[in-house]
Amino acid sequence: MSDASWVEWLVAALLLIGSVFALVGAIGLFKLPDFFMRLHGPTKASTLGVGALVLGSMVYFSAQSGSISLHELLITFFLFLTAPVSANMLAKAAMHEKLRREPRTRGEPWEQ
Amino acid sequence: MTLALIVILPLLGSLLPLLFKNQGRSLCATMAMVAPVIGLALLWRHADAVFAGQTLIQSRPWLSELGLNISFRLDGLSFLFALMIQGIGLLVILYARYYLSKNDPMGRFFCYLQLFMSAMLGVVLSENLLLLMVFWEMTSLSSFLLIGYWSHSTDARKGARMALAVTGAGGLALLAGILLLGQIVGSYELTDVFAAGEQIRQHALYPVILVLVLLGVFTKSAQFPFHFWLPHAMAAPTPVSAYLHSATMVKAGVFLLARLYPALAGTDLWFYIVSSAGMATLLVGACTALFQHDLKGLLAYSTISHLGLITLLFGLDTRLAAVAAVFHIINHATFKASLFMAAGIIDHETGTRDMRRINGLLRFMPHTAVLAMVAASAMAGVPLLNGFLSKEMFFTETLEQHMLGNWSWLIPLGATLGGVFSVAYSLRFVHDVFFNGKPVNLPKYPPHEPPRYMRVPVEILVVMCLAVGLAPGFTVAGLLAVAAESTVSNALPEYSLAIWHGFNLPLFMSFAAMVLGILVYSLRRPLFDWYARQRDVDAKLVFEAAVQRLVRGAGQITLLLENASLQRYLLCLLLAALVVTGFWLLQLPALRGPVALTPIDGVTLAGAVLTMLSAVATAYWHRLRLVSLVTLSVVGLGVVLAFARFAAPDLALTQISVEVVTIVLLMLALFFLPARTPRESSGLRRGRDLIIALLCGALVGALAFAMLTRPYDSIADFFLANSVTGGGGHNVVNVILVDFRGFDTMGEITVLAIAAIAIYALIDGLRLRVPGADSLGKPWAQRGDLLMLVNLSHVLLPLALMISVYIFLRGHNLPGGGFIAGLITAVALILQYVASGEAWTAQRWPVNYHWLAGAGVLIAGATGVGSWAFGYPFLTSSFGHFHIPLVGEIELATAMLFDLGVYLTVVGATLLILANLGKLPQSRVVGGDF
Amino acid sequence: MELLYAITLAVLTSCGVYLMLRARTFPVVVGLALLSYAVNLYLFATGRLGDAAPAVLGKAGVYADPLPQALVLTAIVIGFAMTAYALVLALRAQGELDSDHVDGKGDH
Amino acid sequence: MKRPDRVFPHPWLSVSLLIGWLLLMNSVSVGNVIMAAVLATLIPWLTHVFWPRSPHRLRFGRLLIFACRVLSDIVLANLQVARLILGSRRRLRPAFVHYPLQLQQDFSISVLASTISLTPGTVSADISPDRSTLLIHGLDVGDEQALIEHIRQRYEEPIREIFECSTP
Amino acid sequence: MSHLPILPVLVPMFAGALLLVLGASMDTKRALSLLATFLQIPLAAMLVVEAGQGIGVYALGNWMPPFGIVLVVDRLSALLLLVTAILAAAAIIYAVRGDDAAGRNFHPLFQFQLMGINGAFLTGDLFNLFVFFEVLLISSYALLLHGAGSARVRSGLHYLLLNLTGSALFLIAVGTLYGVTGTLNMADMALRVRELDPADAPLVGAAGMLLLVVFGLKTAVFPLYFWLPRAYAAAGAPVAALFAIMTKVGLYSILRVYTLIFGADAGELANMALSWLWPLALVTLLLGAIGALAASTLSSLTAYLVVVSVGTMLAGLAIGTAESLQATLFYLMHSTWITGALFLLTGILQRVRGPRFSARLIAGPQLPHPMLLGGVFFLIAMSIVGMPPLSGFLGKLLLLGSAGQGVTAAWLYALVLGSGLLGLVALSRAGSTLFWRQSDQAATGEPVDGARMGAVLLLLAASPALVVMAGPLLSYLAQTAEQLLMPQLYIDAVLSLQPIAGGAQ
Amino acid sequence: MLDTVVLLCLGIICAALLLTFARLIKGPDLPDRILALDTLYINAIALIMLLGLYLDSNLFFEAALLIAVMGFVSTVAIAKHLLRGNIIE
Ligand code: NA
Ligand code: NA
Repeated sequence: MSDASWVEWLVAALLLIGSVFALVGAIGLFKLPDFFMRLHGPTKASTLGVGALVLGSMVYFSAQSGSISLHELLITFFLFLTAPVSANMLAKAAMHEKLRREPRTRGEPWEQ
Repeated sequence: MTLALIVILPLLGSLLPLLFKNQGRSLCATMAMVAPVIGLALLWRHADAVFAGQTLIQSRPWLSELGLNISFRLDGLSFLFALMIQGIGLLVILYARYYLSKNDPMGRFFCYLQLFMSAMLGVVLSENLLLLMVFWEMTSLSSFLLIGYWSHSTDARKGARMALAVTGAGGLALLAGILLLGQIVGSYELTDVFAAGEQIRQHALYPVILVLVLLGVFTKSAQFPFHFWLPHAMAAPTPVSAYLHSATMVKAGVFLLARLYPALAGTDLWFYIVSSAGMATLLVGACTALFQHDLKGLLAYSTISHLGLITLLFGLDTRLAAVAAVFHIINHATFKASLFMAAGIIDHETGTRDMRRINGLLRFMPHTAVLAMVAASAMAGVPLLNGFLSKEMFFTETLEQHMLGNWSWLIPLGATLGGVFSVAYSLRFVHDVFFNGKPVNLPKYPPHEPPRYMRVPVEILVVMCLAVGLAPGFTVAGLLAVAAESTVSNALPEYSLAIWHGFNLPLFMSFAAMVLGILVYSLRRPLFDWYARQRDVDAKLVFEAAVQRLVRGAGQITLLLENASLQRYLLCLLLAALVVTGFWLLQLPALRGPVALTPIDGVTLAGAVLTMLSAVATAYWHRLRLVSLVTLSVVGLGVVLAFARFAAPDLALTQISVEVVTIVLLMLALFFLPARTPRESSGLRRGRDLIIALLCGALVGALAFAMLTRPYDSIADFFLANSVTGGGGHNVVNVILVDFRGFDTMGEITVLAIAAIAIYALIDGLRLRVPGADSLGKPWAQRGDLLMLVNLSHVLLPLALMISVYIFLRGHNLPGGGFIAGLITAVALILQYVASGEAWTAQRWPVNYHWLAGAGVLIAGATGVGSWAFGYPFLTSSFGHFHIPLVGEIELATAMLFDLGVYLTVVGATLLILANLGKLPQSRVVGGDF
Repeated sequence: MELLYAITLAVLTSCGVYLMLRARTFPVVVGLALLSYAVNLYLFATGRLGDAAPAVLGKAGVYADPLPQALVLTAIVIGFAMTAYALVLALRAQGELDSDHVDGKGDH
Repeated sequence: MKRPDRVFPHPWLSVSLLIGWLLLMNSVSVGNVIMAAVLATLIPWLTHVFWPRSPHRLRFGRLLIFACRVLSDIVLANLQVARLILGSRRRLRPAFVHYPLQLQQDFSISVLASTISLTPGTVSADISPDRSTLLIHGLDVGDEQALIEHIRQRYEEPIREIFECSTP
Repeated sequence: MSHLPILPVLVPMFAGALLLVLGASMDTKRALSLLATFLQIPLAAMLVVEAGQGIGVYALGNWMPPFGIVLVVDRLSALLLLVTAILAAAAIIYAVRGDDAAGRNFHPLFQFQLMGINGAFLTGDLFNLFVFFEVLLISSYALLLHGAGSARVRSGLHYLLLNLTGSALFLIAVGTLYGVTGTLNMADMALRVRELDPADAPLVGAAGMLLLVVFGLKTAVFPLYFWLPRAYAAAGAPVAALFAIMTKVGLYSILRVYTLIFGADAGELANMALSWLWPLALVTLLLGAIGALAASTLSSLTAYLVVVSVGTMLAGLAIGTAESLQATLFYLMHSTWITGALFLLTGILQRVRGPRFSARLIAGPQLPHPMLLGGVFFLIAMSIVGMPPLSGFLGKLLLLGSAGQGVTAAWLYALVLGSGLLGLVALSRAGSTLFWRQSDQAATGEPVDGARMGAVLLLLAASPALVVMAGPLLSYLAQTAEQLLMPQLYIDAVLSLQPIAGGAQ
Repeated sequence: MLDTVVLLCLGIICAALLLTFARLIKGPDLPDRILALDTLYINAIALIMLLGLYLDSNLFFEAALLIAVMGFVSTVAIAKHLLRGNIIE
């Protein structure tokens, strides 16, 4: 891939977007003050990040092999299916454990 | 092989009394006599030859490389002993017929007795020393049974054990000595050993051999200081004592002394050891005998004393002394056997053996009294009886010995002293029992003469004492001559068996012994008082205490080493590994080999750091179990990434799948186990463990580094080259798994299946407390309503199955395969269990996982066997490309069938484990902390 | 890279061994798991670390040594079976002896 | 295992599997289609027991439109969340919101909850046992009522139309 | 072609798997298990005969060594197969009388155990040896715990965790050996070790010694035997009896690896294990005897006698001459069968004496058939402590005879004979307590079961049989030892194997 | 260019990985750690996809897919353990 084609630009962009989103998710996880807030980072940012990465990889291998390679989509599909459920389970666990909440949080979770 | 027959006959004969034990006592006893009678007859057939001075050797090779041949020898010495063993054996059998009570199992008695007889005959008739050893040990064992015959009695059991331990120990020493002897000579045949006598005595190992052999001899013959077992063997029934301690068992020792005399005797060492042991035994036995109140005790110590005398004679190491020794062996056998029998009669009739209670029996049983008195006189060395003759010879020989230089007079002095006590205790036996007033408080009163035939053996023996004493020339001379001749393995010097040798020093010694003996006996009261004041050392107690101490010590050592602590055992294992491996590693010229290092990249570094930190965190937080579980998963993830990084996608797939199943398992286990580990080990212990752990780490690291920096030339190229052409697959790892090394995989799935059924077995009947709250005491959430999870899990199942099929089918050519596919299926099903519970899932998915796992192994195995049909070895694969219209080219390989077996086993085994573990608390709730 | 790999192995092994020397079943099983990671990585490394391609025959020039990979796969599976058994035995011990001490000692 | 009542107990599942397989194989050869058909028949047949109730009628067109909408929301939501995360954490207004559910079927509730988790600054934390309320945690909630209304309009209604149109 | 070499592995494997698949009644399972186990005897006997004619090599999958896995039937392997087969036959006869019902899955586990043991004896591949070790270990963990109970769980946990650690060490050792020599086939490895760069030799040496530690753990050598007494004492009678062969698997592996790979031709690494083994063997011997003396139950006494036998055999192995190896092998046959017999007899006594007295060495009730039980015990004890005319005596004689007259001999004599004496004291104490020190009350336990007794007698009969057959047997063993000391025979046989022509590959 | 981008992305993902790991170590509570673990799994998927691109090999797709599946299952299992203790009821 010596001369940068549009495919290459696309792949590069997708990869960068994906990686950055993954990083943002991690930053969120690292810096947000309470568990429930931290939960947002990975559930969305990281999931999308991987989605973009997968897309980039898909485009790359499709272009390289000359035939469309779609099976990477399964990973994204799978992550989109499971991330909410993981988040749900973890939130339930956190509520059960009565984890500390940021004081300014409005509303109350309920007893598990 | 008539000699072998003589030995074997009693062995076979030992069964007869058992067969006839219910057919009446007389018949039983008669049956016991069959073997010795035939044996005597067989022996008699060779008598002429023996008396002509011939040595009969019958030999058949057996384990010739070992030097162990079935060879027997009949010469004068063995003839004499065989005669005594069978002759006195017959008398003992007759005697025991009347001695044993109705309650005693007679069949067993005669069985043991004949076993013993066979062993004794074997000892005396063996030509091969190893064969002799065989019979030697058999005498120990069979005498153990005989002494312990009255097994309900503690004394009998302990006495038997003591005898076995002491003679057994001696036997082992003897075995060592004989083995060395045989190695020096190059043969175990006595003939060769005799011929090599000079060579043996010159050999550097001669002292070792002599000591080892003498240990065997002395323990068996109850020589000081090993004599202590013999008195306690008196717990045996009296016929046993009469047999073992007059003519046989203890005589085996002196027999061996006589047997090996040509090979071992003739050195100073021999003289010093043998004669001093003999002298000490003679004196200790004689002195102690006087003070025994137990009739049999007196006889026992007297036996010890006489054995000492015989040993001393052999020790004096002159040929005439040897003649005297052989002569005394004969005499002692006759008078001692009769005395034991008499003692047995007295015991039988009075119910006690305590001489302080038995008095004046002459009135009650005059016949027996006369017999006993004659025999006792023989024991004392009274003229006209056989004991006198050999004792005279003994005294003569002590005077001939000048090995001690200026101190040589000590030997005749000691001999005389022994004679004194011998007279004194014989006198006591006679006076104290048959005279000395009236009986005191006898358990059976009044005593009677015994049954007629019980006395017969005693009579025969006493007549022999008399006959030999009166007319030695007519009776015993020939036998003695050939026996002594074969003992010294040489022509004998002139000697005379006459009663009267004129007034000489030996006669004076006899006279002195007689007079002083009477004097000593008359002073018995103060002597007894003196003896009673002595610290009472009961050898049995001492021995038992010693054994107890030994056992306790053994227990302490054992507990010290095996403290049932896994940590200790693991430490041993790890230290062993560290030491032996470190030993070699330190010899590496350089840890780093010649291969250049590959550069590090940032991502790998990050991954490695992550993995290491997680590992450290896992160890650091191990007391918070769930946390350490989370960090452990990170390590697992690091490993997965490492596999991916270093070009092993199959491994990454496998590791990640196994990982999650393991985590599920760990979670299941954590439910029942405490969530936290208490802090138990001291700082010191932790420090020690840390050092060991670091050393182990260093070891593994060093090994890895050393290996990684060295070149190697692997068989792997073959697999890369042949994977497609030979295995029909592009994924070489998979082809190795299902084809090149399919046998490993076969074993591997078997392991998995076994683990599953083993876990199933382990869970069966398991009872566990179901905790109602978590580690912080917070109750678990109410019945979980995991709506999202439940719905998703149902959606995922078909998806996962499809992925399984995908992974399975492509495994041969791309990363994947049956194992990973199986794990995916299993995990998808586990998710159903997690989401919806065991009962719900089991109801909808009633699969017998046992069956599945078994079927998997069967399919894999059957695939392997299938190649037999084509004449190929197990697991030979076959594949082909088939063109199917419309579909195109497809590849089919038997390896895929094999992989199907793998798949099924994995699914079956994994679910068998998890589903059953999951089922656990529902069916076995015992109690919770609600 | 080789040194880094060796150090990683050393750390994993150390942690594993340290945990195995603990007195309770759970840390011991965790230690065993760590140790078997280390061992699997060790076995894996016998094929050397390089920039070879996965041993899936195709266009690549240099392939990784497939044999250690196959061995590790077997080792992983066997390790899994053993860990599972060890865990259940730990449970059995807890049930039978009412203690999770490796020597079955009581807690009190 | 019970036998399913029909050859295709879950036709949509079968179709999904068919497509999924072809996706996995990256090619649409005759062989692959046959294999896909086999799997699309076999797997639902094997797993139907785990799907006790399933939407019998499904509006595929609307589902497609809904999916596209959610996808675009996900992308936008992520930009928003990225801004929130990277910005000052003081400005965040976290809140637990109790969302009154109108959906009735477990499956559609799950779909809604998942959708909410994937979209702007909200995570479905829990569903009440009586299926009446959804507990949502928002990262930055200005007006709870507006959020509830937004979810109702944008997600719950379409989901109801896709999955629950047949039920009252 | 003949598939005989693989049958000792396949028969139990298929039997085990079938037992899982068949939902049959216990009787059917017993019949199948008995059949499969007894089939081992003729198979092993045929292999012994074949091995007498030459080393047989079976290439799995028709892949030639050193690339594929091979099974190698030399005299040693065949002999051990036979020893196992007979032991297993007795154990299974005993087990089907009820012990198998004490827990789940006894029969499949038993079969898989046999599969593992036989595989370990047959394989010519180091990694495959690991796999079979694992097969036999996992089965043994399960069999040890068959019927559970706190003693079994306690010792089973130790046994398991130690062996898991051992397996880790095994893998590191195999890995290192592969990483340096580039092969797994033992014959090929032997060749490559001979040609090793001296700079690499210590690395291979380290790996070799690590293997020794692993095998030492299985063999139960000091200081790695501590797990054994409690584990064997806790196991059920048929399991403990079968376990009598387990230490021999370790011993076999030591014999195999340190004669073939690190034998006399291994250059710098020649005979590297022997100097370590010698002192350890003697200590094992002594401590085993001490433990036997201290034992408070007949089961643990027997277990310590296993340790004694291990020490004895290792001592013979460490001497390393043809004569001492011959002695070792003879002793191996003897001790395996006779300790197996004692374990089974212990089981019978436990049943007869009832749970209150069990195998504890305390005065118990009157026993039924005292002559039979006592007599059998007496004979077994005689044989074990090396009293003539039974096999133990001959074994000891052979071993001592092979030691020469030097310092080696002095140590060996002292310890073998000394431990024999301790064993004698221990067994005479045990025997007199069990059979002589009885109260008046009758036994409360079960009656003596004929079939169980038959199993004991089967093994006991081996002892005199070994003596009677000693002539031909010793010549077989002498040739076995010779074969072991000439590894080139093995190497040539393995590496010259030709594929079955016209293969389907 | 693409190689550079991939390397850059690898660097970014590594940073994400380390941040996530920092949270895992910091906790403070178990759900935090589990969440971090779950995120680590997702980051690992990214890493492996990038690795595939870097090595120009599509052999890593399955590994990424499986990490997704398995990461989910283990997260769910641990979470359920926190909730109910017993993960298979
Ligand atoms: Na008196
Ligand atoms: Na459960």
